[in-house]
Amino acid sequence: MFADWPILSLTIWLPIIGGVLVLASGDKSVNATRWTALAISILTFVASLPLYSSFNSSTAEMQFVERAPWITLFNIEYYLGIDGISMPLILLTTFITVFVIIAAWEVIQYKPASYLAAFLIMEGVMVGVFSALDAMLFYVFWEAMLIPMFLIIGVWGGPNRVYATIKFFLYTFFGSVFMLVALIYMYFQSGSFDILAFHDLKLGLSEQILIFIAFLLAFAVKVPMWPVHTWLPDAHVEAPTGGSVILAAIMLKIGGYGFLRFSLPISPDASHQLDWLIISLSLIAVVYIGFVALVQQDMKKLIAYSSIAHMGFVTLGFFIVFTITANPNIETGAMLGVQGGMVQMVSHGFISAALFLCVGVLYDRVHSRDISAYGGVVNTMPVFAGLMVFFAMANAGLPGTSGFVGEFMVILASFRADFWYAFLAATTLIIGAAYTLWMVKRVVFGEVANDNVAALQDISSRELLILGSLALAVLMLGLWPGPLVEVMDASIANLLKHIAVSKL
Amino acid sequence: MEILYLIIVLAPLLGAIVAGFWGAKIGRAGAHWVTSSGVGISALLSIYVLSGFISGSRELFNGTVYTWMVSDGLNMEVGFLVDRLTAVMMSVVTFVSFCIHIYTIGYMAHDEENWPSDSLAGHNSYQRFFSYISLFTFSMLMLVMSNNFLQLFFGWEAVGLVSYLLIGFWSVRPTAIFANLKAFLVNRVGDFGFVLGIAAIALYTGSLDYAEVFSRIPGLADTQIQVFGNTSWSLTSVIGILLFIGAMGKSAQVPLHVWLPDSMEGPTPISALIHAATMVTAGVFMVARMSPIYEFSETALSFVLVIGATTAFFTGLIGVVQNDIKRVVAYSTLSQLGYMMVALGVSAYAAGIFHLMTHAFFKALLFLAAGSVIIGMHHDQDIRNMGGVRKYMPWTYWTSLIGSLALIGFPGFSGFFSKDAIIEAVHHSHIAGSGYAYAAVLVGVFITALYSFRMFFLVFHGEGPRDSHAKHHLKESPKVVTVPLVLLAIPSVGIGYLTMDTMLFGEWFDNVLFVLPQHDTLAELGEHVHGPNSMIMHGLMGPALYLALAGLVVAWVIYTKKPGIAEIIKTRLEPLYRTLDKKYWFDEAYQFLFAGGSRGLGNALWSKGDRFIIDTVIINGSARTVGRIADWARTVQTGYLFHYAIAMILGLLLLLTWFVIA
Amino acid sequence: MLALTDFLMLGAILFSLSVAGIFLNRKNVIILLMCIELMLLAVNINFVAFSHYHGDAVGQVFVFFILTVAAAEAAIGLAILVVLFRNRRTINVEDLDALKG
Amino acid sequence: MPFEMPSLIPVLPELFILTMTCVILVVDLFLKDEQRVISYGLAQVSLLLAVCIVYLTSSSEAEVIFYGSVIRDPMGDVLKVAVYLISAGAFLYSKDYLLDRNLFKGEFYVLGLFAVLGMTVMVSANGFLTVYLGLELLALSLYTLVAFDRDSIAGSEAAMKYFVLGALASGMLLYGISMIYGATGSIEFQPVAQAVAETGMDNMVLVFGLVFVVIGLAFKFGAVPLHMWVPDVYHGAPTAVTLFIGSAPKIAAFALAMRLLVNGLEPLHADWQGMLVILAVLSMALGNVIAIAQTNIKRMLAYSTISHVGFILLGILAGTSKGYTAAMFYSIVYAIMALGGFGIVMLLSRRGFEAENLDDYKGLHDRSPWFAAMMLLLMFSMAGVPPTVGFFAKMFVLEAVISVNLLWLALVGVFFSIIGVYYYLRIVKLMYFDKPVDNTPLTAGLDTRIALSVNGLMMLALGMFPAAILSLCAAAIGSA
Amino acid sequence: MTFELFVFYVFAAILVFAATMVITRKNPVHSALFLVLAFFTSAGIWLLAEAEFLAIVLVLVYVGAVMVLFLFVVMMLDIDIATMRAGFVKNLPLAILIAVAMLVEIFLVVGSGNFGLDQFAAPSPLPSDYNNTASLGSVLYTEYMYPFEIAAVILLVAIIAAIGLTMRKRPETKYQDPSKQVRVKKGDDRISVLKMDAED
Repeated sequence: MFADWPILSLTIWLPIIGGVLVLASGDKSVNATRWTALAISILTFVASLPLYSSFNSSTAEMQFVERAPWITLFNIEYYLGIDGISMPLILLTTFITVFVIIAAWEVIQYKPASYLAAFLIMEGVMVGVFSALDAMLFYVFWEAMLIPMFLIIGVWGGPNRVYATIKFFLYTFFGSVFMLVALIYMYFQSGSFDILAFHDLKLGLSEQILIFIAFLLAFAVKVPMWPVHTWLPDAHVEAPTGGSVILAAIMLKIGGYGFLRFSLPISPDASHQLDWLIISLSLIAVVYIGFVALVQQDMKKLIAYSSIAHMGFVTLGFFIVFTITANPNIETGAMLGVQGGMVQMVSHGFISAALFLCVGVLYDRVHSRDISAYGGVVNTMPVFAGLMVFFAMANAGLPGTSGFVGEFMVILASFRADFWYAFLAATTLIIGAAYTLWMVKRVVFGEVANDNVAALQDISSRELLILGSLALAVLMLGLWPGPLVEVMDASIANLLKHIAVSKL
Repeated sequence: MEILYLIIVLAPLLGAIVAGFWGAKIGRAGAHWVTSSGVGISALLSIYVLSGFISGSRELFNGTVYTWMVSDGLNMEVGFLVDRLTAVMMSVVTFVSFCIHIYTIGYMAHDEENWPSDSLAGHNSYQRFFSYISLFTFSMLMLVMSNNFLQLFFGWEAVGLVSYLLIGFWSVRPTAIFANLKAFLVNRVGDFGFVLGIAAIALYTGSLDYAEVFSRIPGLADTQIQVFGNTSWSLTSVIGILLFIGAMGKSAQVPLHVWLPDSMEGPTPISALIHAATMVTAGVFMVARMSPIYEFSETALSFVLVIGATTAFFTGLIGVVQNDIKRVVAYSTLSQLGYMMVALGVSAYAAGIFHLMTHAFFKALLFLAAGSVIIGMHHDQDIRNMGGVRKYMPWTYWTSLIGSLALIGFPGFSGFFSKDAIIEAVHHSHIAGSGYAYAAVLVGVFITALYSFRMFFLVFHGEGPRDSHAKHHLKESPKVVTVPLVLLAIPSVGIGYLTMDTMLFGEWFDNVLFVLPQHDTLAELGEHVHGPNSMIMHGLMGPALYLALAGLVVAWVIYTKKPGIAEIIKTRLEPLYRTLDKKYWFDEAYQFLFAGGSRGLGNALWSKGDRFIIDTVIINGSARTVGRIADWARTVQTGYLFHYAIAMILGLLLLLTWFVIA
Repeated sequence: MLALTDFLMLGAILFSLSVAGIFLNRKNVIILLMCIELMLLAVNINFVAFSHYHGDAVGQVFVFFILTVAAAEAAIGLAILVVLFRNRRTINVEDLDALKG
Repeated sequence: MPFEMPSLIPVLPELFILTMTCVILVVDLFLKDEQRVISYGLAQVSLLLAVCIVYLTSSSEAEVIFYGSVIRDPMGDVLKVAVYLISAGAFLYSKDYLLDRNLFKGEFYVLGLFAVLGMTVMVSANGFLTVYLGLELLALSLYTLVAFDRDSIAGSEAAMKYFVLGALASGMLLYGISMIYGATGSIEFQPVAQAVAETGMDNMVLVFGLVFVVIGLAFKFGAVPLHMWVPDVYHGAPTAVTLFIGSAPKIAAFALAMRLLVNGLEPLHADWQGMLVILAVLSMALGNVIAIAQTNIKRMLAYSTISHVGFILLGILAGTSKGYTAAMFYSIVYAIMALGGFGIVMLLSRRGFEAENLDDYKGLHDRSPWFAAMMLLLMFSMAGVPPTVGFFAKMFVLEAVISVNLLWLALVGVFFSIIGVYYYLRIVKLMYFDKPVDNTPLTAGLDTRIALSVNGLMMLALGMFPAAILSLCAAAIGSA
Repeated sequence: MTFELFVFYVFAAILVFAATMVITRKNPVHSALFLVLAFFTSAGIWLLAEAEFLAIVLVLVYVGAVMVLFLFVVMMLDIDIATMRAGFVKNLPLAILIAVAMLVEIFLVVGSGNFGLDQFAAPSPLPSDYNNTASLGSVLYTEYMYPFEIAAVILLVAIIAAIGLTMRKRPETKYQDPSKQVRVKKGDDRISVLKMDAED
């Protein structure tokens, strides 16, 4: 019944307009502001639910399409629509934002209205990124995301926030401008900015390679892939908890989404030609970054590096497709990788969000993110410790949690591509567990390390609500990923069918 | 779908959830009641199922509970496969688990003393402990009842998780949290291989379901895959070895055995439950379950055999010099796991499973007895401080004696049948490495007897405890502790005698364990043996029994008769003693190589790679370069009018030259 | 016969001289202004010559306007010069470097 | 020679402004100092009425009058309206500033309106002579305005530099015009274009003249290497004048380029495209890079202007109607952005204090969140970050450049705009992330506040609906 | 060589000489005077090109007004000439280099190849009743009415600018106000006695 409603527009503009209202209401009545923001975020989440409930998972066609002319001279349209690839990510966005708002409840004392507004606006913009089918609209949303994030890190961040946020902005901006050039180039090839039209565009190999590289610059920075990842640890460390959550849970996913929406279908032959590059970078992300994460002294940095390693699985899953399909002995398997990457994105959205929130809980109490400042937290915060161990386990890819599903699928798929891909990818089982659990050991377990830890209060019911909900989500997805996989089936199958056909 | 199986699995889970989340509400009694009754129900039903198989009224069950997901045509499901092997495992697991639940009520009664008084984690630790062991039971059941590789891996990892939680149960103890991290990571190394094995199976058979996979394996027996450049390996060997790496982790085979002795940091009940009776045998179970795969690769079997033999011999040797009562038992466990692997390696799967079962009872018994002693000694675990405990703890003493005799394979005791079957099977095997394995297991028998009775004599005989205070308080443990000891002592004595004929040589495992005729050593053995008494007679003719007795006598001489000899041997064989005392320096080497090495590598990559090359040189460097260029370029704007004019004129000249003249 | 090129070359010489003058005079703004007058003169010679050889009056009209504007320009330039001198007590070009970078 | 008095209707806006300027000049003589606001009001009214007049007298057909001196076409109309409105904005913002510094005099508005007149003359010029005169009218007014604060050392130095370089540039331009006249025998655009088309493109004399013309043009734009006056003049002039110079004349410069290069020398497109490529690349590179090293915001914005000019030139050099539309859109948008940017600079200044140093912007977010937000929008717009209009300006230009297969140029453009982002971000950083050093409350009139708010929000509104201006430009260029 | 040509070369030589002097003299007064010479000679050359009106205007307007203005300003601003020459020699080579380069490039274009007599034949002399002034005047007020008006505005701007910039009532100027002097009273207005503490 909702299929014809402008639900996407609602999901985009409700939080944006709400955010502006919150911003305008100012900090005079802080409580009212908080409740308003919460109400808006919940409403948005509710508004986005029909995207799932009314979603027709048997077709790869775009659904909930809205289309209107925007800039006619350049044939730019306000063109929205979702398929099985973007829909889960939109729900993830609206879901996580609710918790980010709650998490900021008492923690943010400096200009809370602006803070909450920034997140609401960002929510709308991120949904816009996932639902835009016009390349220019996509780009506008894509870049618009940077501004609130820039401010969130810069205004509410830690001591070194300026360096971090400028680095974040310039890095991502650097990546994306080349994508802009590529988009415009394709506009001249196809006559419009319709992304779906780009998919069917015939392009020569060298053109494709250039376009692929331009996209790669944009998406690799966002994902982030080694060696353009160094903005992420800095940004995470300095960002306030909510910023880290959104950054890790959703913004990184936009890079992965971009690969699926742009790189693969638009330049399949170039993707095929250069898949070795992405695969190597992904494996470097898994192994190299894993080792780097091991030695981090700062919890947020550790989780940030772990995010990079986990996103390595996503890109690995996407780009082993070609090796698999090129192997005549193997009939299937390509889909497993892409789906695994998608599941990994969604799952990482929950887990990294939860872990950052956990660090936030500690930080709010002790004001330190150093692992060495903690020890024996379990003695004073047993409930929290339980949740943190759970999320750590999920991060280490324990079966039964969502963290396992994507990794497992990608490892299975990469074995089809090459034994050594799977071999290197599977090392995350060891390294991932090592860095996560080592941190848990030093922070959660042991004797009470100092007076700060001794004075800790266990989590409040508000914090329990947030972490508990996320834990539930992680568990649900881990125990029964079927429904999530199902909605993507048709779209990914269609994508794979599309890229199997050379454009040359 | 048989609701019965669901109940068996879910009853412990329910108990775990209730005790875990509402532990504070239901209190201690509530917690142990709910969990014990959950596991009790499972145990009863499991035995019911087993009896159904024994009576022949129950059929093999293979069904799906729910579809986890379907991707790319690959069905991933949660489902049960219940056959005779499963039924045995279920019964053993739930029975031992039930005993341990009961035992725990006594053992953990004063757990709050183990925690700092202000630690909130200590408040409900009793309930939490019950929750964990119930959860463990659930996980183990999922593992053994699985009908597919995915769920196998689920259970595989879930028991690892619970093991992690339980080893580190006393989370304020630095040694405990070191041990649980180590256990988890070493297990992960195994899982690394295991996952790759599963991936290989999924790739080549297109399925994760046991039945389907096994039906396709014979067709793939000659498949070669290329792993390293041009060297091609047999697919089944690769799969077998990869899966076995998983088993090496879980079942603590050399060189992944290092976690098991350390895991004794956990409370004794879980040492008994997890690290002796059930979880560590998952590897054995898995290899037996995968017999249709292993049978097609002699390479993999040899691998299993050699690893198993090495474990059996070398870890047993370490047990001789250990002084911590639980560690002695732990090394004994390692060694016995090696025996089971040896059995598997020679395709005597039934013998392996049989030893698994008998070992579960007597090793749980030994652990619980050790725990009982520890309670009596007020948590002093050093056997050098004990002695003469026999007088104070008669129940413990007698049950321990039964356990020890079963362990060394004294004729008639359950351990005798299983161990003798293994030794004989190796003797009859022709597979590569069987000679080495035969020597290892034979000498191993001597060593087993030596360390078992060394401990036994040191603890129970001789003078009383050195500490008079301890002596004063030493008394028999309460009923909840001794009753499980007795419960476990019964099968330790009798189960072998009762079941050996069916399980080893009978039809029990037909259609469950797959053995190629040319590998069937047990059948060969079976031709000479008819019934348990015949087996005992047969045993009297073999060297094993005498080696065991020799070990017993030597232990008696050294540790009871002439206590000075031990010191003399120790000084005479200083290098050997040091090697054993340091456990062949495995821990030190791993610490240096892997822990230190990966931290060193991580630091190097981070500070040199990320921070220096990428950040400082490339990112900040380019920013600085632009900044420098900017600072330099702004000096071009000198402020002097004539320079500005020159710039204009030069610009003009440039364009003129470029466009007019050129 | 007098050719158009002769006029133009003369204009070119004047133009180049004025350019050279701007280079040379780093001391006195007034001479800079005079150099600019020279440049305008060069332009005017061009226009007049072209006008003559094209046989129409357009060039001459243009020159007329240039002369007018140049006069206005000179007036304003000198006014600015006076203001500058009042503020700085110098019209040395090398001293005008408060704004740079 | 028969002489017909041409209809004055098409030049009515110019006539009106001229008349009103003279009225203000006279009225101002009789005003006391505290009544100066009347001159100001009259100036604003004239500008707004001029907008109405343009609107009322506009037609969609191009019309050449005054014997070919003037052309009245839709492009001219749009540009004129833009010039009027932006000048009105500039007058509005500068009122308080001038009042604080005893510069609130009638001459300011008279000269300002003469400059506006000069711009509109250029906008609707149809021959080299008209262009030249319009240019000079504008330039002479601006020279004077720069020196308007007579006691300012920096102001007079800037004026001197501006004057000398400006005169030099117009000398060069004239030299070029003389060559084109020599080669074509005409100084009106249509005959020149026709003659150029006939003589062919490889006529050395024409290209020679073209180089000089382009140089003159580049000076007006402030393109590298003829940019040297820009930072010094922006810096030295009173901020009110900087604001004026920095905004509307960019539109006039665009008009100048369109008239000279497109109307007059279109057949030489291949040649001037090459020249503009060099100028554009140099401008984008140098402007963006040097801006990073600046500590004075006026100077920084000056270098930023230079880089924006590079982008405008990109649009023009594409040589397609979409390119011209993009460049026109860009110059109008840029003028609005510059207006807002300098408006904020003036907002922060007060009697005896010029908010020129970047450090003066520290903690603006704490002092006035609203205007910090406006400045934020302006800065992001200048940086070209969506969803602000600055992005679309850049994007349209890039599209135009890519459409003529100059992909590398587009890449150069985006590359330098990445560098450019840094210094705009630095302002935002100062405003938002640093603590204020100076907590003086802002003292701006309501009119300025509203205007600045509108100005800032326009960045966003136009970003969401760029078609509003774009379609006007497209219609004006005739590319729709 | 025709007489015309001879006259042209003579004038041209003087013109170039004068222009060189303008840019090389250290005394701005000399420069200004040489500029006057340059204007005179170019007026002569314009006569050769039959632009009589402009020749006259050049002399009248330029020499008579603009140059006088220049001289006036030079005199008014009391400039120290002695310091004005430093660095001249240092800059000379570069100046010559650039000027020559410029000259060469222009010559390449305006040489006889493009503007020789072959391309542009010398126009036949105008009839004797041709009135240069009248013909200029007739187009100036008709065809060029619009530019003419703008030129007028430019002159107006120049006036406003010159006045606005330079005319000032300087508050610091000391001047006597006779009426004030007359109205002065005895006592406090003439002399005031201050009491001061002795300084130690």
